[in-house]
Amino acid sequence: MSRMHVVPILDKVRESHHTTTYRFRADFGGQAGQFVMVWIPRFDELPMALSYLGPVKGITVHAYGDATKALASFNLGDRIGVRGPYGNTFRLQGETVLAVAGGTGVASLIAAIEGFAQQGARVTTALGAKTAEELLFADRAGASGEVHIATDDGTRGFRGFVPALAEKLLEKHRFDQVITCGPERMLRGVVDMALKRGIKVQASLERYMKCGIGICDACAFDDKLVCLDGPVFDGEVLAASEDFGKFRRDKSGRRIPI
Amino acid sequence: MSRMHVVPILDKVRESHHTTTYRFRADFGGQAGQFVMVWIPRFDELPMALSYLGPVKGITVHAYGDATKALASFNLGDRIGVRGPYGNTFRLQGETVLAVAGGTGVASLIAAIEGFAQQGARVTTALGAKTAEELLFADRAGASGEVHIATDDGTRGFRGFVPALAEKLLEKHRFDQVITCGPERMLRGVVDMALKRGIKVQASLERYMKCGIGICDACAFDDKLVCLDGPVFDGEVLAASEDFGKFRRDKSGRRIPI
Amino acid sequence: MVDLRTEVAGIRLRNPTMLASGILDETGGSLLRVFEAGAGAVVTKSIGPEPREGYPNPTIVEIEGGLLNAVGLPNPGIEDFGDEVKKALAGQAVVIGSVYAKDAAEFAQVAARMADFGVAAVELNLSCPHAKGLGTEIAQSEEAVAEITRAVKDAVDVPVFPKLSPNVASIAPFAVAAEKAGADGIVAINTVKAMAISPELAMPILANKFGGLSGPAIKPIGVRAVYDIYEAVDIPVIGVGGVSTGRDALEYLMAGATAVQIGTAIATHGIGVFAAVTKEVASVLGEIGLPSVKDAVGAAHE
Amino acid sequence: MVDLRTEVAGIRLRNPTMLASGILDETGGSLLRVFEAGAGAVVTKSIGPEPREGYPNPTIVEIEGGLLNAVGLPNPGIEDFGDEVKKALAGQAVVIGSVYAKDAAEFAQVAARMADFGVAAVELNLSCPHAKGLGTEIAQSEEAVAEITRAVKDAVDVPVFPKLSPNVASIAPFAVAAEKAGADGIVAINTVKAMAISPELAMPILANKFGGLSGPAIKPIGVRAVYDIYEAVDIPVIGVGGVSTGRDALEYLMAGATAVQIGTAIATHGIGVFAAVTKEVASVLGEIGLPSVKDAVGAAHE
Ligand SMILES: Cc1cc2nc3c(=O)[nH]c(=O)nc-3n(C[C@H](O)[C@H](O)[C@H](O)COP(=O)(O)OP(=O)(O)OC[C@H]3O[C@@H](n4cnc5c(N)ncnc54)[C@H](O)[C@@H]3O)c2cc1C
Ligand SMILES: Cc1cc2nc3c(=O)[nH]c(=O)nc-3n(C[C@H](O)[C@H](O)[C@H](O)COP(=O)(O)OP(=O)(O)OC[C@H]3O[C@@H](n4cnc5c(N)ncnc54)[C@H](O)[C@@H]3O)c2cc1C
Ligand SMILES: Cc1cc2nc3c(=O)[nH]c(=O)nc-3n(C[C@H](O)[C@H](O)[C@H](O)COP(=O)(O)O)c2cc1C
Ligand SMILES: Cc1cc2nc3c(=O)[nH]c(=O)nc-3n(C[C@H](O)[C@H](O)[C@H](O)COP(=O)(O)O)c2cc1C
Ligand code: FES
Ligand code: FES
Repeated sequence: MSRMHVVPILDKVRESHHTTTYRFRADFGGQAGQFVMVWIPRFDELPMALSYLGPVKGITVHAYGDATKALASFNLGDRIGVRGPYGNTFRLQGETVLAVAGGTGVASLIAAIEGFAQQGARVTTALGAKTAEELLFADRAGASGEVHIATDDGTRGFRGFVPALAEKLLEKHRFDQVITCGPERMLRGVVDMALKRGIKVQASLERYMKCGIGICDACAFDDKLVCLDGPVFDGEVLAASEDFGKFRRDKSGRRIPI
Repeated sequence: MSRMHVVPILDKVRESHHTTTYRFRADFGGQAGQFVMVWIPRFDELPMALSYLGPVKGITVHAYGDATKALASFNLGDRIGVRGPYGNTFRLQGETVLAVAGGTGVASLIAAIEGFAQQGARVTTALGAKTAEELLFADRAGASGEVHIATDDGTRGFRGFVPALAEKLLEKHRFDQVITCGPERMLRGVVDMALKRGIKVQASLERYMKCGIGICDACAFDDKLVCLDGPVFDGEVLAASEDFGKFRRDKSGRRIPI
Repeated sequence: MVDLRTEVAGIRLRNPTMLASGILDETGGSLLRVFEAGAGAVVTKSIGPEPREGYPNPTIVEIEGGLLNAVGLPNPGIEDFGDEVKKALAGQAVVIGSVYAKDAAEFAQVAARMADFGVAAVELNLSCPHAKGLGTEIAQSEEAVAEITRAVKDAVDVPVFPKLSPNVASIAPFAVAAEKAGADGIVAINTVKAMAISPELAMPILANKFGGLSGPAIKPIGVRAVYDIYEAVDIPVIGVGGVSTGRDALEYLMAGATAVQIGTAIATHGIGVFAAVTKEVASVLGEIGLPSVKDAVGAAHE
Repeated sequence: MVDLRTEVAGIRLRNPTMLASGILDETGGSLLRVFEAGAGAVVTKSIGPEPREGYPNPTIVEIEGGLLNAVGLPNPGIEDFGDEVKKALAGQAVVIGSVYAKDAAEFAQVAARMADFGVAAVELNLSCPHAKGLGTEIAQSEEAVAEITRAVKDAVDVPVFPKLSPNVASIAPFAVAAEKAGADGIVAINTVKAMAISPELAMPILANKFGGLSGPAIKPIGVRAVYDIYEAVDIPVIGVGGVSTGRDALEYLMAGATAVQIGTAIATHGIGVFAAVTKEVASVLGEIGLPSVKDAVGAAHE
């Protein structure tokens, strides 16, 4: 069991107007692709990817709804709860890797990008955001390999969605592994284009979670659990899925179209 | 915490008309001087010295009251509960050791006798019983050193009590360590004669016990606990004791003269 | 070979383990997966008349010896749940449908719909703190337990298993009340009222403040409840609370349970726990010379 | 420097830890030893009118998450116990005398003798299953709790602390009944009804079959009880159940306890647990910027 660690925020870095990285010290492990459940006291407890591993861990959070907006007002020294690490990890197998990240999805990918680079793989990152100001971790990705940028509004790099950029890269270069995280429809596109070319692909999914430890069934996905069997799934599994990109579960457990 | 191990009796050896050794397998440790709490189902749970250490442990029990008599009717394969090991151990420090054992007291000493011998000390055992038939572990003690025997009725060896025999041995030979176990009045005598000669002495006490783990206070002895701080006490501690050889606690906790 | 089969109110089980209500049982996929992993039967999440989101997070706290939860009965509502049950039944799972409601009439309605889906039995979750009966929790009023049991018995043809709360002075009278009202079996126990506080934040961790304790911590409480109930009633008892090994299961069986349910242990042992428990039950029974699970039931009574 | 002192009904404690009744407290030597090891106060074994041998062994089972016990109130009887209390008091220990009896009149007698010995307060063990009041365990009848509290209050001049059982549907009303009857503080909780069975022997391990669960397993149950009681009464609450670390103690303090008692943790941590708990309480309070134990009391309430 992983008990709740209530820890002060040691560092807070504004990454864009709506996204912030929070750093904290926690004496549990954590590998590329894993997440923690983050308790924002008085608001909610939410799954967040570990965007920094090691003893001073980090999460990178889009202030989206009530709880994540409340978190944005937390100051250094204020305490949050974290428990984990949970979920499976990216398998770091491959020599030439394409990472395709949309929005805060890069928070789930960045540790894998760095992990691949550290073990000598050539990593190319296709990084997408709505607009230039919202691009995350371009520097960290750049320190691990080549970075190509896409923005919806064309304020930086390729104008358009990141899957389109990824497709261009796949056409031009040889890759033996694709990793991706972002909105589920985007993942669908990336998984399809990789499988079509016979390239291995791993995608990290985000689903509504309650327990994070494989008991509440809130994150059910086909007959799998995103918190336990995922969040990283192989492209083949996703391609065969009835739910991927089509259905999600709401808080009551109802299966509804995405 | 040491959970109750319910184990079949693997071996049963009649040592005398009233004393039997029971062997059983239990995957907990156990050192010279330590005891286990033995659950005799439907009867009682009692403290018993480990007369055999190692994976196939043993206890050597005098069929004295209801529970120990009931145990005598247990057959091979019948199950008893054991938990432990509890208590402190004999410190195996000394080159020339005199072990003074009265009655079933040798069950508490025999592992220490063997332990001393194994590490190269010269061990002399003064072994006492009411009568020759009741002598226990003379062979095992003999395999570890010299054995001198005392019987109250003179059916074997010295006629008289074992402390008197011990005194003779102390007069004749040099010892740097005495260990002893038996009735508390006997212990009193042995402790006194050793201390008088400036020889270190360790005595193992037997007091009424309930928990065996230092919480119920049943085995209170001065401000110590026989189950936790003992059962092995240094002679100096015993010599300074208000209770040693004088007072015991009954099952209700009343302090009564021995 | 030890005979592992057991039978609860006519429902035949290949082994005495069941999935407990509320754990990996809100979707057909998970129900089936747990059954295929070795559970003798699977009990669904407690389903109510309408969809319910449950409490906000944190809803679960991992603590020493188990879990504290206040999920607050999230469920898709009985209408949407038919598809999930059907999916599990299509895979040959033995499914017991757990239901909750606010009063006897509503219990009867929801249970009747659940029975329509083809479940082998219905389990009544009487520990719902939202559903007030007679001014207190339903589970704390013998009359409410009896009334609800009777209403559901009248509404369905499958066996009915009221599930009792341990948060009472004495549990056996509740089992007796349920038996008199026609219950076909008793499930015991639900979680124990509890709370966890974060010292650093000086506040309860659960958003709901209070929650229910489950896991190894409550095993001795559940075993005692089952022992007491077994002495008081003639219908079968299904034991639940802190089972994570075959020896735990045997404590319940010997206390009088005909089958055991497993919930929290899935968090620590994964869904392989059903096969592992069954295996250890067989091995201990073999060792002590009992030929079948049925021989173990109630063996700890004189 | 965090101020560790606390005060319960006028009794000043150097720190908020106390020895719980029934653990290493049947003899003056042990009481004193525990006090000297760092307890703020020591509560005696529950003493009755006559000597009692208690139940036969096994009386204690070591289980996952704590202990199960059915010692059956062995005690030397109130007359012989004076010497033990005197020995502890002579060593400057702060001693609270726990008593049990079969009815209100006998409680008053035993408590009066205990007070004569010079204890700082008397604690009433109402969870005695032998002492039947109004047809049930005393601890399960609000009237019995009130009646006994009142009788003892009339008989002694020191503060009176009834100790409540968790084996009830709702504990707060019992605290309210005790407060109305004049109690100066509430102690909660006693052990939780439980049982352990040996699968190999197919029988309960305790000679008494049933016992009480203590230790980490019951901590969340005790914290919740204290939280509820704190909201219901104005007298101080003393929390007990599963405390073995400073963070455990803080859960109780923040739930509303003015002090905590420690029993079972002695089996796992030794009597050094009192100093260790106190040290961790100070360090966590320092870390979160609370200047004193008193500031922590009840901090988890809004
Ligand atoms: C494995 C995993 C890793 C994630 N990593 C990150 C990350 O690194 N950075 C980041 O910004 N976001 C991440 N998320 C998503 C993040 O958890 C949600 O966006 C966040 O919970 C929204 O909370 P809110 O209060 O702002 O929004 P709300 O207003 O509460 O909800 C907005 C939407 O967020 C989603 N959501 C709400 N609660 C949860 C929940 N308990 N679990 C999952 N989704 C929820 C729902 O889709 C909801 O419609 C991750 C999610 C998962 C499952
Ligand atoms: C640390 C220790 C090690 C021991 N080792 C051995 C041993 O190796 N072999 C052996 O034969 N005996 C040993 N004993 C003594 C043994 O425990 C008692 O003699 C035995 O419990 C008597 O039980 P009974 O049912 O036969 O007698 P009962 O009729 O119950 O009592 C007879 C006497 O035995 C003593 N006794 C009873 N119950 C207990 C108890 N729970 N704890 C301690 N004493 C008790 C009392 O003095 C009592 O008056 C040891 C005792 C202790 C404390
Ligand atoms: C997360 C969680 C959710 C639960 N939900 C329900 C429920 O919906 N209905 C119900 O009757 N019991 C529910 N329970 C109680 C369990 O079915 C079971 O009675 C309890 O957890 C004890 O068993 P365990 O220790 O094996 O988990 C839930 C328990 C947990 C931990
Ligand atoms: C061996 C043992 C004996 C006990 N005896 C008593 C007792 O005599 N009187 C009493 O009020 N409580 C008694 N208790 C209960 C404790 O005082 C305490 O309420 C309970 O053990 C929970 O605290 P803990 O988890 O710190 O042990 C006893 C507990 C144990 C384990
Ligand atoms: S979040 Fe609970 S099972 Fe995945
Ligand atoms: S036997 Fe219980 S304290 Fe020693």
